[in-house]
Amino acid sequence: MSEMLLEVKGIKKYFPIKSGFLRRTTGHVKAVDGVSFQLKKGETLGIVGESGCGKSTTGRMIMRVLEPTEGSILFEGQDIAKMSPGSLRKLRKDFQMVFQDPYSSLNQKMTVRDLIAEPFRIHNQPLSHSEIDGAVCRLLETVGLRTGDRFRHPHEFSGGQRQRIVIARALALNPKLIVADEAVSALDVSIQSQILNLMVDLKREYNLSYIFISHNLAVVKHISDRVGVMYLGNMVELAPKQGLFAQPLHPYTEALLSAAPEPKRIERRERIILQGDVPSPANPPHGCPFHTRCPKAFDRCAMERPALKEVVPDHQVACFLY
Amino acid sequence: MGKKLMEIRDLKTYFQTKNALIRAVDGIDLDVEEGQIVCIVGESGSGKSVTSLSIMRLLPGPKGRITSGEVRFEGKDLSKLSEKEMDAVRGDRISMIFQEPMTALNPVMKVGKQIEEVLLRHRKVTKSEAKSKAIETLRFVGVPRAEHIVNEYPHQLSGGMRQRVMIAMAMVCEPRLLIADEPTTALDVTIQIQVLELMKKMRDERKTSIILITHDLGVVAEMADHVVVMYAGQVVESTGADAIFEKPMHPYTQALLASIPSLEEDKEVLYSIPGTVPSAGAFPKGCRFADRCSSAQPSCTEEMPELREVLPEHFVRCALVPNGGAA
Amino acid sequence: MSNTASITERERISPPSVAPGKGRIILNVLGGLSVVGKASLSYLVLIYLFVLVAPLFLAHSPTDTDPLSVTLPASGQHWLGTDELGRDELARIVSGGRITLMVGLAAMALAVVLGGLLGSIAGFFGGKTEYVIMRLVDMMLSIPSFFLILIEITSFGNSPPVVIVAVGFTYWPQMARIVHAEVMKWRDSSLVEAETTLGAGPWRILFRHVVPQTYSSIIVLATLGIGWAILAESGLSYLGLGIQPPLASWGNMLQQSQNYIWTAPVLAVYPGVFILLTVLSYSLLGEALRDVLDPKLKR
Amino acid sequence: MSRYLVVRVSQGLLTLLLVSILTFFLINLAPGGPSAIMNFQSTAEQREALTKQLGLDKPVVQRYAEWLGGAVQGDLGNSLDSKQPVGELLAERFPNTVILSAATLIFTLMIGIPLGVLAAVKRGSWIDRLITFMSTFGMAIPEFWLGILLIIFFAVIHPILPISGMMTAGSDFSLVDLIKHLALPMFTLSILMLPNIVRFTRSAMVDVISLDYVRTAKAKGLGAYRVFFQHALRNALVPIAAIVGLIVPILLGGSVVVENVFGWPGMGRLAVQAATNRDYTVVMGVTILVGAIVIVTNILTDLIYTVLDPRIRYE
Repeated sequence: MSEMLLEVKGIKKYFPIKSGFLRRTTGHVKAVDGVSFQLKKGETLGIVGESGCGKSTTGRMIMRVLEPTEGSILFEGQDIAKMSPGSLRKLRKDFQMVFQDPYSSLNQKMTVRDLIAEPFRIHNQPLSHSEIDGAVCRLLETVGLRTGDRFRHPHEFSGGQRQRIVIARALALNPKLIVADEAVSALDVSIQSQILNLMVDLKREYNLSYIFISHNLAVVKHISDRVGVMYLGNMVELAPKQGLFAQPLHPYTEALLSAAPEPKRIERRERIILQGDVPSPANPPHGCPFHTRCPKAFDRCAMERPALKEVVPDHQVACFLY
Repeated sequence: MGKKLMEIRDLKTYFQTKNALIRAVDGIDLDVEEGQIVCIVGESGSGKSVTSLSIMRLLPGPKGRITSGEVRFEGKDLSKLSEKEMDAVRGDRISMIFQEPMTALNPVMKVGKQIEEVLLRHRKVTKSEAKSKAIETLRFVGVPRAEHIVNEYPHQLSGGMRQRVMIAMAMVCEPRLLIADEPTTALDVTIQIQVLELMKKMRDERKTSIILITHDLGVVAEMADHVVVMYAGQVVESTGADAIFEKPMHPYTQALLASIPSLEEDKEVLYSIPGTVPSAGAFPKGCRFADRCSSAQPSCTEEMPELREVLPEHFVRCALVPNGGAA
Repeated sequence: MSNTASITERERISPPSVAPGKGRIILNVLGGLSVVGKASLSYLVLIYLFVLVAPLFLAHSPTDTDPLSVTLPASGQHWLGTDELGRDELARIVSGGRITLMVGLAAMALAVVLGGLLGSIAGFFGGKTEYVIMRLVDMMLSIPSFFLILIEITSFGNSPPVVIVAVGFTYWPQMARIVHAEVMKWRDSSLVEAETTLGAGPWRILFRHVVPQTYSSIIVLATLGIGWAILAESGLSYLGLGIQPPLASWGNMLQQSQNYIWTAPVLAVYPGVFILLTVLSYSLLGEALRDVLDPKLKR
Repeated sequence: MSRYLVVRVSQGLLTLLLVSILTFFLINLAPGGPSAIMNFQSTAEQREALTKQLGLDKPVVQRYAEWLGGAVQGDLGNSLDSKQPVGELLAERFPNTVILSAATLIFTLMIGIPLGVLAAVKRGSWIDRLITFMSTFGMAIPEFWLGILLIIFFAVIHPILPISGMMTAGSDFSLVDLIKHLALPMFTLSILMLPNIVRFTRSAMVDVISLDYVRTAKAKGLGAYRVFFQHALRNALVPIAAIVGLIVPILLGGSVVVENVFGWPGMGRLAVQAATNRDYTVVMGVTILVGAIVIVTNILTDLIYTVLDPRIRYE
């Protein structure tokens, strides 16, 4: 068994709902409600779920862009959940993020060269002007952009090329972990595969670990080693991808897989169509968060919340059926 | 083979900007049979949305206009109708739903009223008849508590509900043709499948033909009878849905299918199409896909290939595909 | 090298360029201005040059009175005639212009610095800081600007520096409100998140990445604001509360001229025309700048 | 809803309190004093006696407390110059300002909103460019200068309209006389107001026209008339309603200058006189009144929102 890179234990994020003149807190949006998982070195963990399930919030907490309400995040044994901003800043070069919309995550007023040089400047690396320039050029080549374009501004590039710039920035400080939040969702399919392939190659080359967050099941399946399925702030199933996609255990995962349209004209196994909408995370149901839409729910599901437990080796699921 | 409901011939829609003439839709042909679901699939910039807006004559402002071609529907050429005549077609004979159900509904008008006004405009009905028809239609599209929902405003509904309301609004006059422009792109998969099933129900029970515009080949496989693949303002391949997935002939269609990850099979490496779509202001002279095409020949950049029927009912715009299709 | 990364991006991006300097950007912006914008800018450059340089060449002092030659019509001696005390009108226009134009610039500089700073801090940090600053802004905005200036002038008198501070102090809340709204849009943006994950501190993110995004709005608002400040100063001086005689300003020249409309109505025309042209130029320039800097807003 | 109103009103009162504190301390911490005291002819003893009599020797905080104590009971103190109660002075002048402002507001809204809508609908056409340029031009005209030009034209060249005051001195009240006096100041103030209204309306309307639901309405075949009135204009009403809230401060500020140009006996004239004489009780009174008007207008605007837009519900 290889070394553990990241250990997330019971993290929660409650956003206060404020109302009235005095901005009193009148409730909480339970965006993430107790999620735990581990990530080994060199592994890619995919997180899937529909909008509002808390997958992005989870990613942002791991990045400490959001502060967890509860729980701990051990990165190589150090708890970054409660670390002060100052000491955290030095550690940040080890974990980087790639965003959904590269356009808005890049400062449009800066040239690509300055954007990629920014990480070196922030971390006060004693590099000369030409050393920085050399590093920038190397990074551009690595992600498949022309070094001659480094004095251009982000708006002069296409969506896929911008995502390459973002990736180059993330690589600048030789990180160990990259969290990719819907990194290919805004891209056209032909560009999407370019970026996916690039990420697979870089992982090998730089010895990276990924947490790959997406709503697209096929994309997650393609890139991940293990996959976690989230619903309404909870991790409902977590397993190696072969197991999860061949034999989903949680009724939600089953429904999700059967609802995803495949680009194939084949007779499919029987389709499970869920009724109604996802409940609001401001007012989640008691018991199992999925019981209001679950075709297999029984009395106990409305009473208590099932915990994530290992029912098949390496295959964890949070459901009373098992 | 069914009766033809709509025939589009050589439709061109150009946008004149300050610096360039944008050839967003550049001569497309499209047939829709009665009760058929035709999917137009393509990436952003392929001209698929502009096609739908051209059919409905909803192009924005003075900048964009139909330059030539005809859109034959029920014996009329829609592109030649007066604005008034066109208004009689819209919402009654042909209706349309859009991608963003949140912004596509009027935020200050009750949901029921937005459905009723379509009826009041196109049918001789009283207000109360319109209201009961609105409730009935909402029930058909699977809106629970329809008699309450009619009195609510769009912001009080969820995304999936809003799209159902849009569909109810589009089908309340029982149109012959529904144009759906990326109707499920903003929705989650479990909601998407609900809406897709609903559109199938509409076709099966009301015999409505549907033009479904999407970028998602999964949705195409799910829905389509006939598929039209667009690239850079042109149709590059047009045929039955089974043929598209089983033996695609245009290199672009093939590349597109090879570049999507799949749930059913494991692909070690995804195919990736190099480069990006050429900009609509500056198309190359020859085949518009040539500089991204892995099998391109020098001749491809010289001359624009025609859309040819290489097999019965299978049209391909590629000079390298021989007649008979065995490429 | 791996197969995908070596795929060349064949999109037609023109050949390698060099980094554009700041001067180049300014030239690009000015070059992109509409004809009206360029004309306005030219007028403004000329009028500033005129009021700064003309005193070196003018034969008359703006303060020399001559009881024997009051309200003279225009002549070779006095190009625009003389006023009610026999002072040369042209010399008065020039010296009044200096005051009026400088007050406008200085007041706006004050408003930009104060409003920009407080607005961006409120917008970026949120919480209690934001609450306090924005309540202050609300309060300032609920007193119509002219009354606010009246209070300030009542309190601190009406020397030119006080007029500058009073006018500038009145405009900062508007500036702060706009900058606040602009910066707030970025507060939870992926831009800020991206820089945070790289390890940048909040002040670096605010001033290096977020505030530059608001420059176009600030430039446009400030350009329009200078026109407003000139109007405010001349209004005040017209009412006798701004710049005091014997110092001339375009506003107080109009005040005095109103008493002589029966005998020398033309005296009421010259300063007004200059105010109008200057303010109009600033407005048109502001609009032209907006079209160049922020094409989204052009409709 | 009513709870929201209570909150909103108390917020407004708090703002007003802050306004009064700011104003009071600005005036009283500044060097110098009211002209009634600073009169050059009076001796040092006279000044001292007057200072004592007016209570100006007490600490500022105490004086503010006393002023506030009076103010909450409706007593804003006496003018330092005329010795008249400030409340009385305001009651005398305020209605005159209301006549001028209300007339201008109604006149300009009636013209400005259609012009703004027209410009938005014909966006990019020569009509739009003309309207936009005219409003830029209108905003650049100094209103006092325009007033002087009007006076020159209507008094010096063609003496047909009165140029000062509200009524012809010595004559009885007549509506025609009032309207004649109102004509020039109202016109001048309108030139200040119109561009603002036209611009706000235009940009509100442009926002709405380009929205998706207007396209939906067209796709329903509703016809241009119904699309425009039922869907576009109906939605634009919300931001247009906000205009009133935005322009009332501009209107009140503009009336100060216009009232002084045309000798209109309103609050603006009172304010300038008081400022010239550093009659701070009057300045305080005017400021509080004006601040209150602005705050009330803002609350009213918010209430109109709730009627026009179902998405806005105040708890």
